[in-house]
Order: sequence, then C-alpha cells, then structure tokens
Amino acid sequence: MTVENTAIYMDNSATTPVRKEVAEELIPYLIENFGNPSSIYDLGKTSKDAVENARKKVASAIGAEENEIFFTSGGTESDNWAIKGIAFANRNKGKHIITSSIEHHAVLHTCEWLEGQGFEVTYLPVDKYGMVSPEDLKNAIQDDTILISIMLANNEIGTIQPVEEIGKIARENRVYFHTDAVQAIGHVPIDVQKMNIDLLSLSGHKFQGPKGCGALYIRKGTKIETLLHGGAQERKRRAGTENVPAIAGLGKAIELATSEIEESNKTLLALRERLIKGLLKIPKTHLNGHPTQRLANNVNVTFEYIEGESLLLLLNAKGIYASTGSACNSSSLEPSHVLTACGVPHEIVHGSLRLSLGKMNTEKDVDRVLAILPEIVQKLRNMSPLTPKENRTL
Amino acid sequence: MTVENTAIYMDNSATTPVRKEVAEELIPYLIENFGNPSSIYDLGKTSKDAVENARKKVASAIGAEENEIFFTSGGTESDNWAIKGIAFANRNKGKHIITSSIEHHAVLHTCEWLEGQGFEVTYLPVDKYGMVSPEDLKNAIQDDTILISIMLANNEIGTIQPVEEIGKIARENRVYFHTDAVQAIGHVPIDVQKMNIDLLSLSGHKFQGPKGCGALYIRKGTKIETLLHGGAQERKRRAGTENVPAIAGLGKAIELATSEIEESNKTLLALRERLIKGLLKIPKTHLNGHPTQRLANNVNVTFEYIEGESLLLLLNAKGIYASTGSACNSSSLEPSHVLTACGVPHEIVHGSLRLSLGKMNTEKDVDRVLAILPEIVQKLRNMSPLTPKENRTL
Amino acid sequence: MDYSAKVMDHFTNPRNMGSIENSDGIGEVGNAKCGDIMKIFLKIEADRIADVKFQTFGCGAAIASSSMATELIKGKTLEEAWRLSNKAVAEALDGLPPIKMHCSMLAEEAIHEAINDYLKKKGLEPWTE
Amino acid sequence: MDYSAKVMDHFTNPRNMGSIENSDGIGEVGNAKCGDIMKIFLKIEADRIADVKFQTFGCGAAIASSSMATELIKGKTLEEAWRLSNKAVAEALDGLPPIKMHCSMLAEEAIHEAINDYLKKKGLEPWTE
Ligand SMILES: Cc1ncc(COP(=O)(O)O)c(C=O)c1O
Ligand SMILES: Cc1ncc(COP(=O)(O)O)c(C=O)c1O
Repeated sequence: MTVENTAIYMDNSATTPVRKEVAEELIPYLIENFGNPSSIYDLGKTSKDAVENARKKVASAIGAEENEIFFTSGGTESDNWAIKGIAFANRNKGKHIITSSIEHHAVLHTCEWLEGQGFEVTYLPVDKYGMVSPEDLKNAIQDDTILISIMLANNEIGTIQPVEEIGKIARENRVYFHTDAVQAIGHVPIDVQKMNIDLLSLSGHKFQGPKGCGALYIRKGTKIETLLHGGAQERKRRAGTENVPAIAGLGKAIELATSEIEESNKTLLALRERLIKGLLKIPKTHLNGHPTQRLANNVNVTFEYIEGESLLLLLNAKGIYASTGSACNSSSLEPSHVLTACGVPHEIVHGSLRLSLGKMNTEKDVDRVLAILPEIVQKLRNMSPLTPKENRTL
Repeated sequence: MTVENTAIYMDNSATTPVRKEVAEELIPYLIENFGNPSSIYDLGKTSKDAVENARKKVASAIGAEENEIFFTSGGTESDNWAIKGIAFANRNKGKHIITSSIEHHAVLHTCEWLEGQGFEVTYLPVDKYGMVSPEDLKNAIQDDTILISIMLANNEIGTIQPVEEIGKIARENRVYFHTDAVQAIGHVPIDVQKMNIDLLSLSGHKFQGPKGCGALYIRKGTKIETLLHGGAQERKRRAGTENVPAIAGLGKAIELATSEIEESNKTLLALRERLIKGLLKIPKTHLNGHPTQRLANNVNVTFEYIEGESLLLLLNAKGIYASTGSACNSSSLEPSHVLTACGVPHEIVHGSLRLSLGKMNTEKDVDRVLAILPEIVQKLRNMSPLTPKENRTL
Repeated sequence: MDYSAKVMDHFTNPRNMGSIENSDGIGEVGNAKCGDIMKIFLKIEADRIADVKFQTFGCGAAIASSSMATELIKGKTLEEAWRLSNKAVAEALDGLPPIKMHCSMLAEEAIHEAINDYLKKKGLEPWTE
Repeated sequence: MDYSAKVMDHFTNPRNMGSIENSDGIGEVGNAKCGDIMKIFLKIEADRIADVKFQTFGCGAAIASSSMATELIKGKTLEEAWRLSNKAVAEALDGLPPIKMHCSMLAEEAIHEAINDYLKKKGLEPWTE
C-alpha cells in the first residue's frame, strides 16, 4: 500500500489499488505488446493470447467455461448488458423481471429504465439484515417472469444472499438468474454450476485489478441480445477493441484473489470482528447488515445524531478514508436506498459509516481507527441539535 | 517503437502503442493514486482532479466545453451511445436516421439494431472515392429525421468527408449531427463549433492513448438518453467507476496528438505519397479512397488476382504488420463493406491492403516495404488461377 | 468534495458552536430526513445581536454555513441580520459546490426563524420580506 | 490467425503448386466473390494419380489445404482420391480454425470436380457418392 504511510484506506468496496503482480502483468501490453487482438500478424497474436489466457482464468475462478466469459468495461456495463440483453431477447416470452430493493444502482436504474420500455419489475423487500427471502421470491414469480437479478453480496452492508437457493428456485421455474458478484469476487467462493447462475457480473477494480474492465459470464445457450454493437470482438457479442492491458491484469487479479480467498478471509474476519466490537462500544451505535452472513471485509455502522459526510471529512483530516450512506455525500441527495430498505430510519441512515477492509489493513490500522473515531463522533454529537443531553460532553 | 527492431508496424488505424509520456501519466493512477473519484477523501480528490484535467484537454482539443465531454469505454460505446441515445430520446419527434454506407460497424450495426426497434435508416451511398454527397444528404432529410451520423474520416480508405458542409445542412434542418471522429483525431483539426457537430465519438488507442477508453462529446442542450445506467458518474449520464488511469492517459495523448497535427501530417504525407507512388508501380494495382481528401497516414491499395489474408501472412513472415479488407480476414466472412460501397468489384476487394502509418514509421520503413511487396505479390499471383499469363513469372 | 479552504476552516473549527441558555430567539429549520437540521440561538440587546450560537446536524457545508452565518450577523442590527442572504454566506465561504447551495439557504432561513421567534415573543408582527 | 505450424508450412512452401499442360482432368471450385478459388490439375496413369498440381486464389488456409490435399492424393487410385474427406485434409494440417473449415471443403470438392472431369472426358459416368 503506497498511500502516504500515515493514511489508512478502509474503502476497499469503493475501489482497490492495482496489485503489484497485476501491474507487472498489465504494463507490457501498453507499449511493447500493443497489437490489436483482431490482427492477423504476430503482434496481434500476442494480444489475443493475453486475452484468451485471462478468459481462462476468469472462467476457472467461477467454475465456468472459457467461451462463457465476455469482457466488458466494468460491473456497470455487465449489469446493463445482462439485464437489458435478457429483457430484449426474451420479451416475446414475458415482460416480468424480479430483483431486490438493495441492488446496486447499475441494476436498479437499469430495471427502472426497462419499466419505461414496457417491462414490469418486482423489487423484493429485504429483512432488517438486508436478506432476500426465498419464499418472497417464489411468490413473486409469474408465468411471464423472464429474469431474476439478485446480487451475491451487497456493496454497502456486505450481506451475502442465499444465492444457491435462489438459483435453484430460478432453475425450477425456468427463469434466467443473473447475479451481481462485483463485491463477492475474492471473498465468496463461487461456482456457477452449483449455484445455478446463468449470468454473473464482475468488475476488476474491486479485487485489485484495473478499473474500467469487467466481465459478464453468460451460460451457454442463454438467449441474450448484444448491448454494444459494432465489430466482431468477443465472438460477435461485445464489440469494441479489446482493452488488452486491463484484461490481462484482470485475469491475473482474479487468479490471485480467488486462490487466496480462504487465507484472506481468515485475516479479514479477525480484523472485521475487532473493528465491530470496538465500534459498538461507542454509545448509540448500531451495526448494519447481517451479523454473520456478511463479507469478511465489510463493516457498516450508524452513529445516532450525526451526519456521515461531516464524519468522513473529519476522518479524512486524520488520514482515514471511508464512506457513508448519507444523502449529503451522494450526488443524488438521496440517502442510502440499501439502509432504507433494511428499515433503518431516515435520520439514522445519515449517520452511517462503511469501513471496508482490504489486503493492506492491519490490526494496528483497526486500533488507530478505534482510537480516533470516538472523539470525532463526540465532536459532531456536541454540535448536533439532535443529541440528547446525556450524550453530550459539551 | 519497441516492436522487435526488424518489424515494421503499419497498422496504426487498427491501434497504436501508448506513448511514453502517456504511460508515465497513466501508471501512477494504477497503484499509488488509485482512489475512486466519487470518494470524498483526499485520495478520491486526486483521482477526480485527474479526470477533470483530462476532460479539459479533450474539450480544448475539439473546441468544446468541459461539461460537454463524457468519458466512455471507447469508440464503440461512444457510437452506440450517441445513436441509440438520440434515437430513444427523440422518437416522439421522429424515427428517421441518416448515415452513410461506409461507416464503421459500431455505427452501422447500431443503426441496423435500431431498424429492428422500429426506426427507419437511410444509408447514403458514396462515390468511388468514398465521398458522401451533400446533395444526397439534403434529399434524404425528411420531416421526421432526428439524426445524421456521418464519420469524419474513414478507417479503411482514409477518405475525409465534407463535415463542415454536412454540419451546416444538419443545422439548417434542425437535425442532430453525430460524427465518428475515431480516425480523425490527431490528423484532422476539429472544431465542433465551426463544423456544427452536436455529437462526436473518439477512442484513445487510435492516437497513442490507452485502449478501452474513449469519449463522447455532447453539445449542451442535446436531448439524449443514457446508455449505461447506474451510479451518478459523468454528471449522471454515464455510470460506472471512472477508468482513472486510462482517462488521464487519454487526456495526455489527445493533448500531444492535436498539438502536433501540423508537424506530424507533414511527415506522414511525405511518407504516404512515397508509399503510394511505389506501390502503384506494381502492375494491376489500384489506389482506394480519395487521392487528396484522405488521412495523411492512410494508404489503401488493391492488387488484382490475389487475396489479402495470404498477403498479410507473407508480410508478417517478413516482419511487416498490415491489414486487409478481404472477407477471409474478417470473422464475418464478408469482404470490406467500405470498398464494396465504393464500387470496387468483389473479386478485387479481396486483394486490398491497408498500410496505415504512424509516428514510428520512417522513410526506411517505406522503402523496405516497397522492396519486399512486389515479390510477395508476384508469388501469390503465380499461385492464383485468376492471374493472366502476362502477369505470371512462373 | 470540492470545498474551499474557507469552508474547511469553518467546518473544522466552527465559530459560535453551542447553545444559549435563556436565549431571546430560536430558529430551527431543515429535517433529519434530508440530513440537515440547523438551530440558531440569539441573544438580543437593543435590537442588536449581542450573541449567537448554532447547533447543526449536517454535512461539512451545513456546518460551515452555520459558522459563517453566525459570524456575519454577530453584533449586527436585527434588520441587517435579516437581510443576510444565502448568497452572501456562500460568497463569504469562497463559494460552495452547486449541490451544496441549499446549505447556505438553510442558514438564511434559520436566522429568519430565530428573528421572528424573538419578534413573536415580544408580541410583534413577524417579518416576511 | 490461429494457424498450426503445419498450415503455415504448407502455406509458405506450398507443394504441387502450378498447372499441368495437357492434364487429364481439371476441377475448379469456389468463386472470386467469396475470396476463394481452387483449381486442381490431374495427370492420370492406370487409374492412378500420377501427378497433381493446384492453383489457388485464397487465404492461408485455402492455400495450405490445396497443398496438403494434393500431397495426400498423389500416387493414389482415383477411388482413394475420391474418398479423401475435408476432415482428413484438416486433420493432416493439425486442424484448421473453425471459421476456415470451408477451405478444406473446397479442396475435397475441387478433387471431385477434377476426377469427374477426367471421367467425363473418357465418356464415363461421373461419380456422385
Ligand atoms: C455491487 C456492485 N455492482 C456494480 C458496481 C459497478 O461497478 P463499476 O463501477 O466497476 O462499473 C459496483 C461498484 O461500483 C458494485 O459495488
Ligand atoms: C471509425 C471507427 N469508429 C469506431 C471504432 C471503434 O473504436 P473502439 O474499437 O475503440 O471501440 C473504430 C476502431 O475500431 C473506428 O476506426
């Protein structure tokens, strides 16, 4: 980690630094091996080999076959492609889509757009931990349901959905099942066969791969339309000159991330629990998300009476980088739809803090955060008109 | 140029190596300055500054304002967004789109897809040089025409369209004008004001910037729908975590490329003319594209009686990297739609060779190609059943 | 976040933070749902703002706006304080990001509320313009 | 292009390239529009292929297929030559990219045409199966 030594980066769910090994894999394709993979000559072949080698690695990371992996420009494009692609290709079969109310905006806003195109969308509720109920899902399936899109793990609260059960229900009802696994890669072991997943989105920069590069897994035989039309790349299903350096990097990153899951989760889990335990000692503090069915790197708490953006600014001043679900920190001025869907009251949503751990974080980092946070929270509480007398020190 | 010393890369229209200065600009954002531009803390601000700095450079390269530039994953996405975005946002106004028959597939296949969605598309013909006629365009405009999409310069034959005239016609008829400038950047000076361009696509890797990153210029006030839905990036119009390293690199690349146009065109033009003159000495060889209104770096010829893929393979064996419009080299098994639209007979289209020059090419390279090509052409002609006796040496 | 140095200064070291016991006027605007609540306490002496304090639940811009607005009205006549516009607050802070301009609005409104609270307590007509 | 070493060898150094004056049978298939024309010349002696040459307009796979196919039928009986399948040609080349399999088809067809041309010239029934 090369953020200035004193800084503590705890926003790994937002993005991660490219790993050294990944940078080394990627950089030679910028200047030396810059050929276009579609070109017939040797320089093109080198690039093509890099892309196919990465495809193999992505496939093996999720139990898929190589020709089921399509490279995209990231998680957002993968989500858009999966959902619009299935919707448009299967609209003669039906117009109903099921998703959850805590999906990433790349899924939710795509679904909302489809509603404008004549599709019907059911947004499943979640319980207070952010869990979708398989019973609810079963009940939501209609004769004309063509797609279920439920994320594997949530980006804000880290809740891991019962994907295998959802996949089984989808299969039994012959409905395509898409899962946004952007946050899950490198944290949750994935097997698209066992989990009955038909489409899966992933994004390189969430697991120390490059930004601007992702993939969509599409099960063989799936009826899906193309989203980006043009050249014959990606077996004519995703046009555009391949981002060879990024694809090569993504391949390396997913290989490393998935091969190290067990070891990495052990470390992260210990840090996570230490952090949660310490945070909950601050009065009027609540844990968001599921206590156990959660990503090993995700901590999300709310502090009553204070607002997240000002919390982040004070943390930043101390060199601690984190995120919040407060509306004040979102360009839409809407508070976190995820926490709201979990039933967290609006005023409390604004006081949420997400600390997402990564490879670079240490116990020392955790302890420093735990040393610094209480006084920052107190400072803001003293400033807030909402804080009851007993929680003031001033 | 770091291709092995003996190799001659003359496929710069396919892709280009990242420039050293561009790589230097880009690499620090992989590991050190890896923050997410949407993040509030300092590390995020560094990334955001990089993106906005690049946006400024792109804007100034084409005479636009910063808030009219939107970063995408490349030329293909830009073309798809421009055309689908305008079509969907303006369909209550009309369903008619005008384009040309020599556009890149990113435009053509997008238009074809829109035909399937109930839009009507006119594909303007071109003359034997690949020129669109402004008269034809005027005649094609209907009351319900909502978009004209004509490329600035063609990727196969280098023909430069009378874009300023086209822009004027579009403006007079109050029709949006999109131009695919992917091949033009760094070769043709562009001013979106003077040229009345409403939307313009560009792609980093065509001017020594990174692959997988492009931009779409959208004139302020243009009614356009979003293509990739999700987060609030790019002023809520193009979702997805920004590809910060690539965007920073693209900014640097476009700055360098456009500031050096004059100087670079002078060099390229001399090489191009030397190459064309030498090639036309080979019997039964024809120049494709316009003799003067063409990109300074584009050479495209056809050799009668032979097929392009085998030509490329023999060139590759000599370390010369080029491309062809032959069907045998395309994954669609269709010969170049561009040459076909120019009226080049099918059997001759297969014998086309594109040599696209770049910064790294020298007069020595040109002379070496001219020394090697005649014997390769002759070898294939001797093999071909189409070659008349007088053109055989065996 | 694109905050000016002035905003960051007033956010990190807010002036006039706190409350006033037995204040002469209190204004509270905003709501927790939107993530911003601003509460202004006034001490009035001879139609002048002898003292002012604030409590704010909200983002950096909201806190900085509260701090700056209270600074700007301290010692001023009620009329002068009433005429403090949100634009003036934002300008005094060397500008606010467009998306945060509503925070300076909040400061203006809170001052109006507090002045009217004072006027009402005195049995006077509240001001409207 | 994902060509095997064998394909590249036969493409770069094609065997049996050329034509035969006074050949006993000629087969020409494909068309210039598709980018592939293959022409096979046979010299037949005692129902055996005493010599064979080809001319090909086409891609690397087409040229390599011509070269390999002519090698495979040289010295064979007409019946053996007739039974040469496109799959056998492709296999002998260590495989062809899927999109290029039609090139080996062309070789099989050109041989059939050439054999039937010979049979017709001899006043015999052309073979069909
Ligand atoms: C769950 C989830 N889905 C999708 C995305 C979108 O990925 P990207 O920003 O790489 O396009 C993200 C991250 O932003 C995410 O966390
Ligand atoms: C004229 C033209 N338009 C669009 C594209 C597509 O650009 P990209 O492959 O970067 O998506 C290309 C290049 O392939 C091109 O030459």
